[in-house]
Order: sequence, then C-alpha cells, then structure tokens
Amino acid sequence: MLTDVLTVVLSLAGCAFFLAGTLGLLRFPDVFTRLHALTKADNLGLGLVVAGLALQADSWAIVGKLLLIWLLVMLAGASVANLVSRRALDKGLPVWKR
Amino acid sequence: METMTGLTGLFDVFLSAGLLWLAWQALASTDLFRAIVLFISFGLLMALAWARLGAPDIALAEAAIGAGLTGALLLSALARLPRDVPAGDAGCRTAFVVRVLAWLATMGLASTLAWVVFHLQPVAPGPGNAVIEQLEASGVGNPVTAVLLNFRGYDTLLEMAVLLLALLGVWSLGVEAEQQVTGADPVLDGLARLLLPLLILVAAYLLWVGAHAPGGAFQAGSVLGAAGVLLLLAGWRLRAAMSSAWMRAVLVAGPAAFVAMAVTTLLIEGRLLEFPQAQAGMLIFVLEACATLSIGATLAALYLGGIPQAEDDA
Amino acid sequence: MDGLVTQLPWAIILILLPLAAGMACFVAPRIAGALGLLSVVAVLLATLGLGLQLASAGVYRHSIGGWGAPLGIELYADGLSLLMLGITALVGIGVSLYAGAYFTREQAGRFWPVWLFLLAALNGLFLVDDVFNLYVCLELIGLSAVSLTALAGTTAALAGAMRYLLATLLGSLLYLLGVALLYHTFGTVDISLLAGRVTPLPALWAALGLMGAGLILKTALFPFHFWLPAAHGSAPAPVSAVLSALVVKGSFYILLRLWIELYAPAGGQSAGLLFGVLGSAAVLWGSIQALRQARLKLMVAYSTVAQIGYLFLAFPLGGAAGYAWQGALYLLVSHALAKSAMFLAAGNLLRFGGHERIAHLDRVVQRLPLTVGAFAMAGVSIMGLPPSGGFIGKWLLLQTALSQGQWMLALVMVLGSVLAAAYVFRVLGHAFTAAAVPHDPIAVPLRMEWAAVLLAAGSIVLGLLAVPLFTLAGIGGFAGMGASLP
Amino acid sequence: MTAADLYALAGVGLVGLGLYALIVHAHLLRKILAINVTGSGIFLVLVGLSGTGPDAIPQAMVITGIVVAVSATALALALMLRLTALSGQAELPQDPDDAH
Repeated sequence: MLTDVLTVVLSLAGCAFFLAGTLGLLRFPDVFTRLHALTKADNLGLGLVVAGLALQADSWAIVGKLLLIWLLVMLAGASVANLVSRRALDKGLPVWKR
Repeated sequence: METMTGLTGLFDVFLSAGLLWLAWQALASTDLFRAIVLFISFGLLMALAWARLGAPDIALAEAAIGAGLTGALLLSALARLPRDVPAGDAGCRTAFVVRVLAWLATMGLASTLAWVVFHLQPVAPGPGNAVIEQLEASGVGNPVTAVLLNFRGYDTLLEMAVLLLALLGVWSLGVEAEQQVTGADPVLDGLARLLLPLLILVAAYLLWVGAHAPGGAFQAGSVLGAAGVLLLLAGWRLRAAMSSAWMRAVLVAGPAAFVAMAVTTLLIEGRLLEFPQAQAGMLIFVLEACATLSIGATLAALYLGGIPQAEDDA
Repeated sequence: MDGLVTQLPWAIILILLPLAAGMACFVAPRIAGALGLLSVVAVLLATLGLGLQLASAGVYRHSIGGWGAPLGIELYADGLSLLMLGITALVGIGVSLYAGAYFTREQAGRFWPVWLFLLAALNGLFLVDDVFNLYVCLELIGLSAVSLTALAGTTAALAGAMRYLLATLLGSLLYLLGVALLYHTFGTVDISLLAGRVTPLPALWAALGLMGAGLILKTALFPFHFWLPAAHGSAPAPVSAVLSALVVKGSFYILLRLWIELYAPAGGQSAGLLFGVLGSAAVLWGSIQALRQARLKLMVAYSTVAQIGYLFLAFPLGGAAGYAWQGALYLLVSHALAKSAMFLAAGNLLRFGGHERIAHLDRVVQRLPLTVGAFAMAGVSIMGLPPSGGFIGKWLLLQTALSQGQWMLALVMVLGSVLAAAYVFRVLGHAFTAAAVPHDPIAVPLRMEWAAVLLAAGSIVLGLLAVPLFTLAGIGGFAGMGASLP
Repeated sequence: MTAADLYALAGVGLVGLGLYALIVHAHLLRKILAINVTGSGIFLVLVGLSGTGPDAIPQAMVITGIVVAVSATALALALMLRLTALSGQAELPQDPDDAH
C-alpha cells in the first residue's frame, strides 16, 4: 500500500517536471534556453517516473532495465542537446538577451 | 477486449484523438521539417496504440522501423533536397474545386468504411485459436513469431525479397552515395562508440527473445540498422565496407537463407518450409539470425541512399 | 521419366528459381546476363513441366509448411494459372533475349536482378491461393516495375516512375484494406475457403469494392490510366514490353479470380455494368489518344489503355451464356505477345533513328525489314484481323455481345478495331515513305530484331491454337473455360 | 464499443486523412507522408478488428506491412531526390505528357 502511494507521488512529481519542461520548450525565447528547459526537466522527470515504476517491479532485472532506460535517455538527451546547440552556434542563431 | 471503462477508456479516447490530430497536423503543416517531426511523433503514438491493442511485437517494430528508421530516411531526404526547391504550401495551389471534391470523396469513403467497420459481424472465426493450438508444433513460443516464421513463413520469404528489392531499386537510379563532408563531431563519435556495443547487444537480445516473447528478426534487424545509421551520422567511413562483395553477401543472406531453407525442407519433408518439429526452433533461429543481419544491413544501406563507392583516399 | 516430370514440384521451382537467380545476379553482376537468360529458359521449361503435370493429374495444390488453410498458405494452380504462367514465360524469353543486347554492361547489372525478382513475383502471383500473400506479390511486382522504369534515367522516365509508384502503392493499400475486412468477416484469407464462406454482406461488398478499386488502378482501367502512358512510354524498351504485356495483367488476373470465386457467387452483378462502361470508355479514349500521339512509344502505350478496356468488356457479358471469359483471356494472351513485340520494335526504331517521332520515320522498312515486319504482324493481332490471336479473342467477345443483344458493346468493339487499324497503319505509312530530314542510322543488333519478330509471330500463331489452349486453360474448370468452342 | 473498435475507427479516419492529403498535395514528400499515414490507418483496422483478444495472424501481417512500407518509402524518397535533381522541382509535372 505504501509503495503504491509512493509510486503515485513519484510519478506525479515526474509528470510535473515534464509539464514544466514542455512549457519551457514552448515559452522560452531562444534555442539555448529551450534546450536548458527540456533536458534538465526531462531527465529529472523521467528519473522520478522510473523511480516510481521501479517500486512496482517484481524483480531486480526489471529495476535494472528501467535504470538502463533512464541512463540511455539521459545520454541521448545530453548528446543531442550538445549537437543542437553546437549547430545553432555554428549557424550564428541569436542568443537571447534580456 | 471488454467494453471501455474508466481511466484506460479515457486514455484510449485521448490516444485515438491524438493520432488523428497529429496525422492531420503533419499532413497540413506548411513547413516540411515540422511535418516530418510531427510524423515521427505520430509513429511513436502509433507504437503506444499497438501496446494498448495487445500487440507489443508491432509496437516494437513500429517504434524502430515506422517511427525511427522511416523518420531518419525522411529527414535525410529533406536535408538532401536542394534549398531552392519550393516546399509547396500544403496544397493551397490545388484548385479549390478539386480540394472540395477530394474532401467529399474521401470523407464519403471514410464514413462508409466507418459504418462497415462498426457493424462488422464475423461470419466465421479466424484461425487465431489454431495458432495457439499449433504453437507447440511450430518450434517457438511467441505466436507472432510462429506466424511470421512458420505458419505464414512464405509471406516473410517474399517480404525479405521486397526489402532487398527496395535497395536494388534505389541503386538502379545510378546515384553514388555522397561523400561525407562534415568532420566527425567528437560528441557524436563518442556517443556512437558508447552505443554501438549496446545496440548490438540489444539486437542479439531481441533476436533471441523473439522465440518466446515480443521481439524477433525484424525488431532486431531494425536496431542493427539504427546502429548503422548512427555510425554513418557520426562520419564513420563505412562506404568502403559497404561497397564490398561481402556486403552484398550480407544483404542477400536473409532472403537467400529463406530460399535455401525452402529448398531443403522441400527435399527432406516434401513440403515448402515444413520444419521437422524437433528441429523447428533451431532452424527458425538460424533463419531469423540471417534475416536480422540482412535487415540491418539493408536498412543502413537504404539510409546511405546511393551506391556505396570504395573510398578514393582510403 | 514421365513419372518424374509429373512428380516434380514445378510450381515451387517457378517461384524460387528466378528469386534465387535474381539474388545471384546481384551478388555477381559480371555473370548476370548469362545467368539471367539461362534461368528464364529454365522458367519456360518449368512452365512446360507444370503444364504436363496439370494435364495428367489435374489441378495442383500444395500446403506450404504442411499447415493447410486457414492457418497456412496454399499454392494452387489450375488452367488459368497455367495460361498466365505460360504467357509470362514466353514474353520473358523474348524480352530477355532482347535485353541481353539492349543494355550496356553497367545497366545490365542493375536490370537482371530486378527483372528476375519481377518474374518470380509474377509467377508467385499466378500460383498462390491466398489474398494476403497476393498483396505481398503485388508490392514486389509494383516496386520492381517502378525500379525498372526508372532505369532509363531520363527526367521523363523518373517522373513516370514516381507517378507509377504512387499509383501502385495506393492500389496495394486499398487492396490491403479489403483483405483486412475479408479476414475479419470470414475468418480466412484463403481464396478457396473464402469461396465457400461468402455471403452477401455489406462488409463483403466493401472489401471487394476496395480490392477492385485498388486492382483497376493497378490495371490502369480508364479513368485510372493516368499513370500508364508516362511510365510505359518512357521506360527502356524491354521494360515497357514487360509492363504492358505482363505487369498490368497480373492485377487483372486477381480481379478475375476474385470476380469468379467471390463476387459472382455472392450474387454481385452491378459492377459488371460499371466495368462495361469504363471498358468502353477506355477502348475509345485510348484508341483516339493513340491516334493523336506524335511519339511512337506513347502511341503504343495508349494502345495498351485501349486494349485493357477490351478485357473489361467481358464482365457485363460473362454472367450469361457465351464465350466472354474465353474471349477476354485470348485477348489478354495475344495482347501480351503483340504488345511486347510492338514495344521491342519501337525500341529498335528508336535505337536506329535516335528518335521516335512517328512523322520522321525515314523509310525504315528498307533498313530494318524484320523490325517493321514484327510491328506489322503485332499490329494485325492488335487490330484483330484473322488469323491472329487477337482475332479469335475479339471474335469470341463480339459474338457473345451480339448473341446477348448488347449492341452498344459490339459497336465499341468494332470501333476500337477500326481505330486500331488507323493508328497502326499511320506508323506503317511513315515507315514506307522518306522523311523530310534524313538521318544517319545506327546499327541495331540482329538479336533485338529477332526477339521482336518471334513475339509478333507468336501473336499470329496463337490464332491457330485456340482449341488446345482452351483445353489447357479449362483444367480446374475456372469460369467454365473448358466448354467447347462455337 | 471496445477499445479495439475505437482504434479501428481511428484507423478509418487516418485512411481518410491520408487519401485526402495524397490527392491535394503536390509536393512529393507530402505525398509520401500521406501514403504512410494511410498505411498506418489500414494497419490499425487490420489489428483493431480482432474483436476477442489478440490474434497473432493480423499482427504478423502488420509487421510484414510495416517492412513493406519502409521499403516503399525508401524507394520513393530516392526517386524523389533523383527527380528533383534533374527537374529542379519536387513535384510531378501537372499533365503527364508535359514530361516529354
């Protein structure tokens, strides 16, 4: 019972981060700030969801797979964010200043 | 599947609506890049729909092939389209009358079909139960793999030929694969080096697990294909390897294994693709392993897009 | 020996052999030409073997994997399959002979694997009793036909190939949607099982409507012929020959099977009238367009549109007494030979003169008598003059139309023949006269000329083989084919 | 109505959308997208109509269909690129005979 409650809480918290990240993607002014919003929020959001789901797992193997998913998404997210920002810098896209 | 209720029912309604909305957005978008990105998201939602429909095998195939590799093919094609080619403005140049007529015709067709689908009453049950009853005899425990490789393995034989044929078609245009112009990005290169062994491991796992759980040659092959795409993106000099005679042998390995197996079973058992029950599992695994290699190589070669040439400076 | 011939699994050889040969040609492009020709000859021999087998043992059935329908896939060969396989092998031989001399070494390396895959797919299509496997065959045929069209490499050919690809993909998808409805209503995709289960339900009509729409799009029945002239007119000559002679006939064959096995038994009739109207429109529109073309290959392509129309005139007649189906099939077979000969001849003229403007053909009859002779013989069959195969087909159709009092259809048939005579003689007339602009001729390999002559002669000889052919086609009793002729 | 019915109906909707887009759009990339959307719709109908529980046969057919679709898409994209390189536009000529 307690694990169920924890799962719901963690997942909801994760969803909140996703929501924040998505809002940032839509509302932030330039490529770099959007990347900032997206990668940070999604990594943490996914981490919380994964943690919530791991509590429901029947075996350690499943927990391992969930962790692997999280690590891979972070790896891909970080690399892609790097690629996108480098390309944006190369193309001379304007950096937002207040 | 029982009648929809509660939260999952609501989820299904949202997902179906989301599919239609994304498809419409992708097809109506004025910007081609945006259209493709929306199409890829559409593919991912499709994968979710397959999971909801109790079809995890298709969900895997859709995510890897339908969204992933098709998306990569579309994006790479868009990048190769000359900049000065007009993107078209989402059909606005089509005469208004034509659009109205097309709209009426397609909506009429869709409504009729919706009525037929909604009122469809099965006259006779499908062979779904026979699949389960004969599963033991098929040599594999995953019903979808049993259908793909055994019960309807002949479809798959021809399907492997279709995939190879697409590559033959692309190569018959006589275009040489482009030189890799951009220098390798260190981050991308690092990612490729890190992911390559993992992707190969995942492909091997999917291939192995397909015998008794969701997975199989097509899913494994598309993961291998994705690994190839990643290496090409990272600027690895694969074109020399891909132009070799060995590469051609790998490309035909899948369909050739199927044909060889068809001939062997015909000679031994007297029937096309009739596997002796005791060896069925092993034979199917051999077929799937060859198919996985071929599918991976073919998908990567399709992504390359032209005829691979040996490097001049290699 | 006799036992061996009737025991061997010829049907399976017909599918696997070209497939394996195609892959071998891909791996070893150097030997593609020799290997390809050899395997097409082997396909012809295997077709003969299957013919002997069917003649002695009746229809052939093979449960792939030993599962049997509805779980597995069944191969099935009857007289109709044999007829289609036979014409495929014959045209295949002619085209392969021609292609050996037509393509450059580099082009040949790309042509042979795809052409052999196409051959395997056509054979597979004529041999399988399963509507879903037919879908895979249709895709295999569509993609290979498009790849072969694009082989010409010109802008026109690529545009034609692209339009063709979109049309053929749309056709396959509509067909697949129909298959989905059939499976979920009747619980099987096996044609023989479906034939025993069909009942007049909305889902059946919807399924057959979708499949029919997809198939007439692929067969290029008016007004869905929009893709055909560009593709057939701009492809390399041997490819145009295959497209017009065989590829459009593949989808027609499925349509005919579905009609006889599923649509007519369930009490469907109204589509016959529609096909009659569209077929008539195709005959007239295609012929008139053919008459108007300035380019030879486009003319031949539009002639295909018209001749496809004739095939559909059998549908409103087939339900009642007469020889409508026999007539249509005879037309199909003789058109395959005549039209492939015409395209090959057109390819020779193009090679010889460097252009294909009909008005500027410069007394080619003196330089390429064989080619012009082949064109003329093929023309005789297309017009439907005796003693050609085209004559027998049109005569059977016309007689049936008259006996059923279908005057309009009869009139269309006669008009189509008159127009055909006009467009064939227009070419021949220019071939005999001097052009305003003389040109330096380029030698045409003799092999290319003889390939056209052989196919054209075949379309004439067919006129003398009606009785044995109908006996063979009657094996299995498809649509009462075995009935004695008038 | 079951969830499967719902997805089958969504599939029909996708078929309608795809066919409409295929007709009205001139740009070849959009036409290719439209074909793919239509195909996805048909796959949904094929699996969604399995009323009582998952049926492996249509599922296997859809996997075959997905592989065929990616093959056709790859060929179509390559043709489009070649045609664009030669003719300078990613559209088909308006009148089929204009190409000559």
